[in-house]
Amino acid sequence: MATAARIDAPDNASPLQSSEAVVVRFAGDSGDGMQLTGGQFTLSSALAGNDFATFPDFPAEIRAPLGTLFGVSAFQINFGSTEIETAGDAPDVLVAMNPAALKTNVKDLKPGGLIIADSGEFTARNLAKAEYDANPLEDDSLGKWQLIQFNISQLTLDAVKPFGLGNKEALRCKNMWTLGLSLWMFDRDRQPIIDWLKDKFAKNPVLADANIAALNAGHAYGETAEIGQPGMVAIPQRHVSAAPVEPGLYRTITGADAVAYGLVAGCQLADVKMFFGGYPITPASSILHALSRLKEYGVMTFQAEDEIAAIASAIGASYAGQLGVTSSSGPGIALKTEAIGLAVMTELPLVIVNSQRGGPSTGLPTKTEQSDLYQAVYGRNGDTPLPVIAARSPSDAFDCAIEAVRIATQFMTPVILLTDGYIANAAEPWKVPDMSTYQPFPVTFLDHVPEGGFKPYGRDNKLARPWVKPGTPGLRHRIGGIEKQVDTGHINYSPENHQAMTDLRKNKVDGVADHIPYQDVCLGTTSGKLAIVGWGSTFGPIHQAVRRARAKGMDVSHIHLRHIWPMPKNLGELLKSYDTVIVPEMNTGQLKTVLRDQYLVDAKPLNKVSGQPFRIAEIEAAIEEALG
Amino acid sequence: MATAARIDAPDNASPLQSSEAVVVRFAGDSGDGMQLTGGQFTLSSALAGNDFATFPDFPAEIRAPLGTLFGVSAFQINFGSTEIETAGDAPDVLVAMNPAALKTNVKDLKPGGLIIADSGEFTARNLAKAEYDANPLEDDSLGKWQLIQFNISQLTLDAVKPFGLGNKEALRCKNMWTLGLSLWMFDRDRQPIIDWLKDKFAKNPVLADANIAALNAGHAYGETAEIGQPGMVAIPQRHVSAAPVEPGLYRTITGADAVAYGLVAGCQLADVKMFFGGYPITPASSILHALSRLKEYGVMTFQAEDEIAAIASAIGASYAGQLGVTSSSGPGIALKTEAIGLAVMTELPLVIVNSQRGGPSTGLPTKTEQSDLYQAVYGRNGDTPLPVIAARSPSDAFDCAIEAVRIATQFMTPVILLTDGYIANAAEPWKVPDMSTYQPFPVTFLDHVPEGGFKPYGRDNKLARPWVKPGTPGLRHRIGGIEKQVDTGHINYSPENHQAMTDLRKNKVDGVADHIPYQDVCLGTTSGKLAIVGWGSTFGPIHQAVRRARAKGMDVSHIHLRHIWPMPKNLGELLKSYDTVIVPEMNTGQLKTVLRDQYLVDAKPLNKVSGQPFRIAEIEAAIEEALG
Amino acid sequence: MNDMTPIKTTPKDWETDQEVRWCPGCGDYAILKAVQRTMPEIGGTPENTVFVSGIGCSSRFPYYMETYGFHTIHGRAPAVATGVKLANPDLDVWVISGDGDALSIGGNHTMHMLRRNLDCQFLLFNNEIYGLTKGQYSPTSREGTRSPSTPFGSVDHPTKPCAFALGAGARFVARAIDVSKQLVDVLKSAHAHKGTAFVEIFQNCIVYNADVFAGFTEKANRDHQLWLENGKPMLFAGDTKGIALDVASLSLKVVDVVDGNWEAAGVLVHDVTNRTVAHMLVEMPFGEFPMALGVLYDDPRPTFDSAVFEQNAAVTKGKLPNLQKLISTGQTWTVDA
Amino acid sequence: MNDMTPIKTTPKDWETDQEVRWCPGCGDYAILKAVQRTMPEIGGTPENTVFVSGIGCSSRFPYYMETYGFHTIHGRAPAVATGVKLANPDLDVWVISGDGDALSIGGNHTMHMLRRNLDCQFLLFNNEIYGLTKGQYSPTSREGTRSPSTPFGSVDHPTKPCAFALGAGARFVARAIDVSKQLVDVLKSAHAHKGTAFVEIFQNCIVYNADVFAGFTEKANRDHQLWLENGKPMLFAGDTKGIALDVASLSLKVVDVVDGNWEAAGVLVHDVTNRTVAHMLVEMPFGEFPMALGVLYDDPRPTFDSAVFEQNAAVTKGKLPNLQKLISTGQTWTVDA
Ligand SMILES: Cc1ncc(C[n+]2csc(CCOP(=O)(O)OP(=O)(O)O)c2C)c(N)n1
Ligand SMILES: Cc1ncc(C[n+]2csc(CCOP(=O)(O)OP(=O)(O)O)c2C)c(N)n1
Ligand code: SF4
Ligand code: SF4
Ligand SMILES: [Mg+2]
Ligand SMILES: [Mg+2]
Repeated sequence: MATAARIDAPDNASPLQSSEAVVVRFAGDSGDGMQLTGGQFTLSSALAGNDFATFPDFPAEIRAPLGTLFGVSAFQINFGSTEIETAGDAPDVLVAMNPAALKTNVKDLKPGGLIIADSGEFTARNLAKAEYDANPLEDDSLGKWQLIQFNISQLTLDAVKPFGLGNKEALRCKNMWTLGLSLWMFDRDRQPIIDWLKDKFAKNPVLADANIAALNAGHAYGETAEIGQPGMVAIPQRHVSAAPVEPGLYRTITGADAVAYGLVAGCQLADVKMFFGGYPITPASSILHALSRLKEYGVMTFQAEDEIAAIASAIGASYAGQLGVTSSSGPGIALKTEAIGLAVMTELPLVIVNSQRGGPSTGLPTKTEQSDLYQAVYGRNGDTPLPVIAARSPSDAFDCAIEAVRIATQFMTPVILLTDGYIANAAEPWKVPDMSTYQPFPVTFLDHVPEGGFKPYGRDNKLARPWVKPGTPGLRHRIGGIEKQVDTGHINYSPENHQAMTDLRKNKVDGVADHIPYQDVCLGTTSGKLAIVGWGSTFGPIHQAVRRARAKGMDVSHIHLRHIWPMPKNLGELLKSYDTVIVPEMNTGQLKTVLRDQYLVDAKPLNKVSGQPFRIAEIEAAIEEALG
Repeated sequence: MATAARIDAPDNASPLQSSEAVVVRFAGDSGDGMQLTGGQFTLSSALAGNDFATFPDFPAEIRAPLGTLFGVSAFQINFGSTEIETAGDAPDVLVAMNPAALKTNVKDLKPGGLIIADSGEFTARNLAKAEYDANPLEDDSLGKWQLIQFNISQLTLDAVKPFGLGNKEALRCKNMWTLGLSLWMFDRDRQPIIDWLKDKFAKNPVLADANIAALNAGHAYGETAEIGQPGMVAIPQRHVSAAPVEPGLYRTITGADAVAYGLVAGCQLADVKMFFGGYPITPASSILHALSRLKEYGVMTFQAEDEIAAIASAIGASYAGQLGVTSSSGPGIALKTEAIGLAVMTELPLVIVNSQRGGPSTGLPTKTEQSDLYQAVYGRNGDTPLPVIAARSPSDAFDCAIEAVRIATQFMTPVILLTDGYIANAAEPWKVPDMSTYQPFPVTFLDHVPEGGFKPYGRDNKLARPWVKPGTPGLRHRIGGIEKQVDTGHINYSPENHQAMTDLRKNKVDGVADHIPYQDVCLGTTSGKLAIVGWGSTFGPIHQAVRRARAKGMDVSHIHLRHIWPMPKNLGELLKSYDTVIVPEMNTGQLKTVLRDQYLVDAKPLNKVSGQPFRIAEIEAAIEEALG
Repeated sequence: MNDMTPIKTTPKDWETDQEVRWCPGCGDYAILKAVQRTMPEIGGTPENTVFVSGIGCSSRFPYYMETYGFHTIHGRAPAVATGVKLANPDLDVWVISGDGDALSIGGNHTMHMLRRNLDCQFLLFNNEIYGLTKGQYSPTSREGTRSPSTPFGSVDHPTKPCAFALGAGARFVARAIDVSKQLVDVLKSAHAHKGTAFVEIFQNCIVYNADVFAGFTEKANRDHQLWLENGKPMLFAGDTKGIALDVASLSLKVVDVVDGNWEAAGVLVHDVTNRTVAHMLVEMPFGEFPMALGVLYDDPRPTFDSAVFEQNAAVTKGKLPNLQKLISTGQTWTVDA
Repeated sequence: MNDMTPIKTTPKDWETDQEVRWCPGCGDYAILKAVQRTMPEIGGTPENTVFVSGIGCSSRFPYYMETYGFHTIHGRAPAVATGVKLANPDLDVWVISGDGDALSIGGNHTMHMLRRNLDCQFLLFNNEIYGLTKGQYSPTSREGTRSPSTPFGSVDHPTKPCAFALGAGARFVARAIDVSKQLVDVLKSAHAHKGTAFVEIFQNCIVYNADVFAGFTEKANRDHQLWLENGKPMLFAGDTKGIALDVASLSLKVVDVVDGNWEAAGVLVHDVTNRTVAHMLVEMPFGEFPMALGVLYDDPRPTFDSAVFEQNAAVTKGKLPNLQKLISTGQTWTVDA
């Protein structure tokens, strides 16, 4: 009958017994609300005290047709009782809400892993859409995994019948049924989710009750199945104990929010208002969205007609005395490069955030990549140096944004902050920092003629020129993109002056290195056989891989760069102290170029350009090959 | 009296006795027609069989006010009886038509060099404009040079009186008077200039006669002064004998014309029509100008609304079956980078010419620089490789343009061709090539369904995809900037496919190295103590410096790159065969980065970023320092 | 449009094997069908037809047309199309763009294509929103539009696409609705026009901007549609209302038409070549006025491509290319052996 | 414009010590003088005034004004000015641009500044040529313009700057001549208008496009100037001719005015708020018609900056920023020691 469940298990033990961390992937149609399910499961993991990392993976299409392969939306969470830095390689559990979800995700599942499938969706029509000739739930094609299937759709309909919803609406509660079951499987408290549902559907209590009913039904199913009802099969249950994390207030945060908050924090520490000029582009738009709600923090957001106008308006705002900020992804940054040159020439503070996506050209807008490092460091006409920093994780993006604001305002220079699609979208737990512990770096606008006279292109000890607000009496001046005369800032075409200004611009940016911390080794020793040098969102997989390798006794260390340009002053020496240096990047070897140029170290690239983050195993393999 | 002349000479001998090459600089107000004078003097040098190189240096302003320092226009020529590769370092002779011209140029003059000044222009007003407190012709501030002064203005007026021109028009003949004198000084034939004047002023014979009279008067002045007329002082005369150059037909050519002709030649060899989409920008505009006159060569030029439209239209034309070409300078290229990514993704042939100017931003539009190499090699979002080649001289630009067309059409890829302001504007003698000696490389448009079916992203043995003209039956297909599926070219977001396509794009461009010549050593030995590695317009000064150093017995060789990306396959080995490698660049060290990254050779930068070409002496000094 | 010997095709011949990937219920589907129905009627040949688009949901269009197609980059379709047409004038070029693609980032190229009057059809899918990037407001969004980037409502005045087009020098301006049966006829008129035919199509983005056009597209609101026809009186609401001119203020007004006697009511007769009226029609504030639909303005003048080719022909007439000669001219001299 | 307590300045106070570097005889000099004469009359204060320009000969302007100034990059001045004004609304912002800067590469930004109606003065120096790059034709160059890039004459239809501005939604459109004495008055009206005041100034490029405007600027041709004044009849040629409306064709026509009796001739009275007439005036073909000069259209509506600040005020009312609280919200939980 409709609610019959079957379990086909290989001999090997349940996947949930083993390790102290578990990886679960929820996969379904874009309409099935998998991101929501994942998000709530994440919250409950957090409340259970687990450490975790997540990876949402949604389709490029806004709303792909129902049941299609390209319409599958997935959310993966890795949670455990130890430190977690990645969303995990292969899932232990795959929840597949339809054939397409199974087809596109099952190949990633660990051997012996658990599949939970909604048999109700495995109709001829859906199987065809998923390009299955036969029903995989019926044949033994899933033999090497554990399969638990039951008609979640039907069970959900039964559960919510009392509320008299339409069929479509009723089925929308499927994801809560699934969540309920998942909560049971991992011995989680339902209450927070119930509160959240009540709050979410405050305007529509019936929907709230229906969803809660589905949630409870899913949970109950686990329980009753356990005590062995006819036609029901026990579902493995597992408690993952809390991870030993620092006490304090935590929250989940995505990179996009972290950047937005970090920029606000930076502007408060710098005591300037923020002007954000943006133009929507995936995956950068969410920063614009987040900031547009923060007007009371002195943030003005302007959606410009294009990326060029976005950065141009930000430059105008910086000239007018606010911190101009702009944000985009690769193709949009490309359009901004001419204007970035103007900001370098006029020496105005500016923060440019690039949420990298898969390239080249339009590329893979919803996938993640690190292939804009060349563009950030080298991608301008002329000798046009500027500082570049990169965030390693969603929470790290907060401090990186503050750092970008600090450098931009202290050195009167545009700064590029690199994040990527993974960081922007992924959520991770974040110990909310105590803002009072941050050192302010207030800007001082020049508001009077200093003795010796006013020099628009005069310099302080950091080689920064003065920042003057138009409207200030006595300090009227004109700036522009033509070469400036030393001190006066007047137009000047003389060879000596151009050489002098070129050197000044270079020395100013090089000098940033005197005001950033030395490069540390985040795991391992300051010398040895092998160093894995990374930047950006490869942090998680590298860190885990190095930890595992070290656990096996291998001499390998992990170095992760925040400051891509200029680089920390000790980096050259540090790298030379290892026999081998491997640089894993989600590009064809871009940081590698900078390192080899700067230090002549034989940095070996480890490249992956598939739009997917590295797997821990891929880096482990490289370590073993290098040391074995 | 008005035509009195005075000569103040230091004891050292006349500058014109010495070397087998002479450097003359004509300097005057932008209105004085110095570029014309220089051009005609160049022609006569050519006809005299001298080898030569020239360097025009005009003000940034369209028409700066009369007599101002920034309004000075200069033209330098280096001609001799031996091979000449640069316009020369310090002039032997400076012709100064007014105080401003003297002020801005005299400091470059060789000690003991000859100044010829038009005393008639050294009025209080002009002296003030040139910021002279005293008349330098009167005090001894010019002591360390030879000074010959006379009232050229007056002498010209006298000479052209018979033709009853207005004073302004009459004075316009000054430059011809000066040219006449110069022709006498170097024992040159006047006839070709006379013919040229007749031709130039065919519509206005009076002007022709007046100018010819001025020319003759200048020449006569030299003669009569020599045989010692009262109040006239002998002017040194000097015959520079012909240089041993290959026999054949020669012409002067600027880099801009050479690029235009080379593109036309390339398209003929490829048997395709050319579509040129451009937007004016100094110093690139002249290529647009030259091509716009060549419609009968199957060239269509389109002045677009901006640089983005210019390249976009060129890409459209390439899709439609013509070779799309676009051209700009740094700031304009910056705007094109997003579209260049589209050309890489759609694998369409495209030639992008960058006539580099002083940067960053608007920078120094009329000055020369090499600071867009980073932009060319690395300046795009995503992993977006494309071939880059660089011309070393005006005449070399012809062959480089052909090479760019060859690579673009044979490999279905955008190609960047780098020239610079110096190459674009400078004129040098060019032995007109025999086009029948060039190997054609005709493109074949796919016009039928090949067996195995039509694959828009199928590959030939060079990994190039087929080029199909819209309008061809049976081969309809759609392309775009989203990642393409291997072979089919359909949209595809899968990780495996993105990795495969990324590798394909990289391998295709790397593969170009199999179809370019090995790197040669243009002067010196294939191994040794020191190699000077250059690219672009630094060729001349490097070559001369290396020649001089070798003449002094030093172990130094000159390697000059045409192929910046990919690099010749033997380059790494070649560079490693020298103890020291120095890379002189008119930037802060950009090729240096590529060499160090690619080959881990300790390439030492020698940088000059002043908007001026290297002096031979600067490179000689670096050689001596490295070897001494 | 261009002149080809028409061949017989069916709408099916214009469909590709590619899965259409718009949201279920998106107005783009209806437009796709309408275009595929139009092509046979204009006697188009698939291999001589090119669809060029920018980036946006709408710009996915070319993948679904069994013709040549180029899905370019955001905002640049008009420029790419210019190159395509100049390089290969026999092609029938259609440009597909969205309100963001054509009027935000691409405004400059749209303007210059219209100014030059390149011979092509320009279809603007106006859904008053950025669909593909998940719903930010666009330059055509009404004031107060709440969107992810304007949580408190947009404050800038929207642009009027057809007014912009006229200001840019457009010689053909038309309007239609994604699902309206008249769309095919409008597209045929656009194709019949030599020069850039600017067609604004009101397209329903069911996900991010559902029903913004309901005010005149809903069955109940059909009376707010003014379908213009050349030579016909400007009547709407079942011919019970018409558009007349207030001569004093030189502006339009709505008048009641009593038992069909529109002359009496002073209703204007639509003249597609009257630019002044066109200006007034495209600027009619909706609500107080109906929405003007159909061909609003159609007054051809020489196209850019024809001018280019005429000049090329004239200039090159009798000139034979001789590269060897070309490079041998200028300041030349001979060095003998 | 903006509201500041006017202070007394003289034109001299607005001159910088920088050497002016335009060609001798360039029309830019006259415009510079006119602007410097205007500033005292509008009671501007140098330190509260900002001149923002793009790239071109005209865009050198800011260097010569003793105010704050920003010589930006080609075509982007309107966007930079938007940032300046939004960041510091007390500033009186003037944008200086050329026909290439504003209408070729910068067309999109010009359009959106006009659409949003940013409060500033936008001065378009129209010399119908690219001056700084040595004379290539521009989007305003007449058909057949021979230039280095069009040796056989340009073939594309020129854009009409004021028509473009109206299409983009401009609420103030005026025209003047570099050397005309009326320029100061036009600039004062522009400054008095709240919102983007679009002023097209015919500027003579003596080097690359000398005398293109001679047809109406030369002494002998003054009769071809139609200076418009609000509420005054549209008379020209010493009041012997006027502009009237042909109601049938809804177009303008030139009529003779016999001994000053312009009513009889049906001469129109200029109403700066009449958009329809504005459309017709900016599109009048010169030759058959005179050149319409002065304030063609002036009908203010809310500015972008005012709307932005009103919304900011409304939205932030009573909200106190609390960063610690902000970052502590969302999905939170506490881990106890
Ligand atoms: C250079 C660049 N900037 C921004 C984007 C992101 N983007 C893609 S489509 C789009 C706007 C889509 O709106 P519209 O043109 O109206 O098309 P629709 O999706 O509504 O059909 C934007 C901003 C991009 N792809 N490229
Ligand atoms: C990005 C970029 N493209 C092109 C140029 C070259 N450029 C400078 S000014 C100009 C046009 C000048 O014409 P206009 O705007 O009419 O100003 P005018 O010189 O006539 O006053 C051009 C094409 C540039 N500086 N930057
Ligand atoms: S987002 Fe809107 S426009 Fe885009 S496909 Fe979906 S419904 Fe259509
Ligand atoms: S080129 Fe023309 S516009 Fe430029 S300064 Fe000279 S005269 Fe004026
Ligand atoms: Mg849209
Ligand atoms: Mg101009």
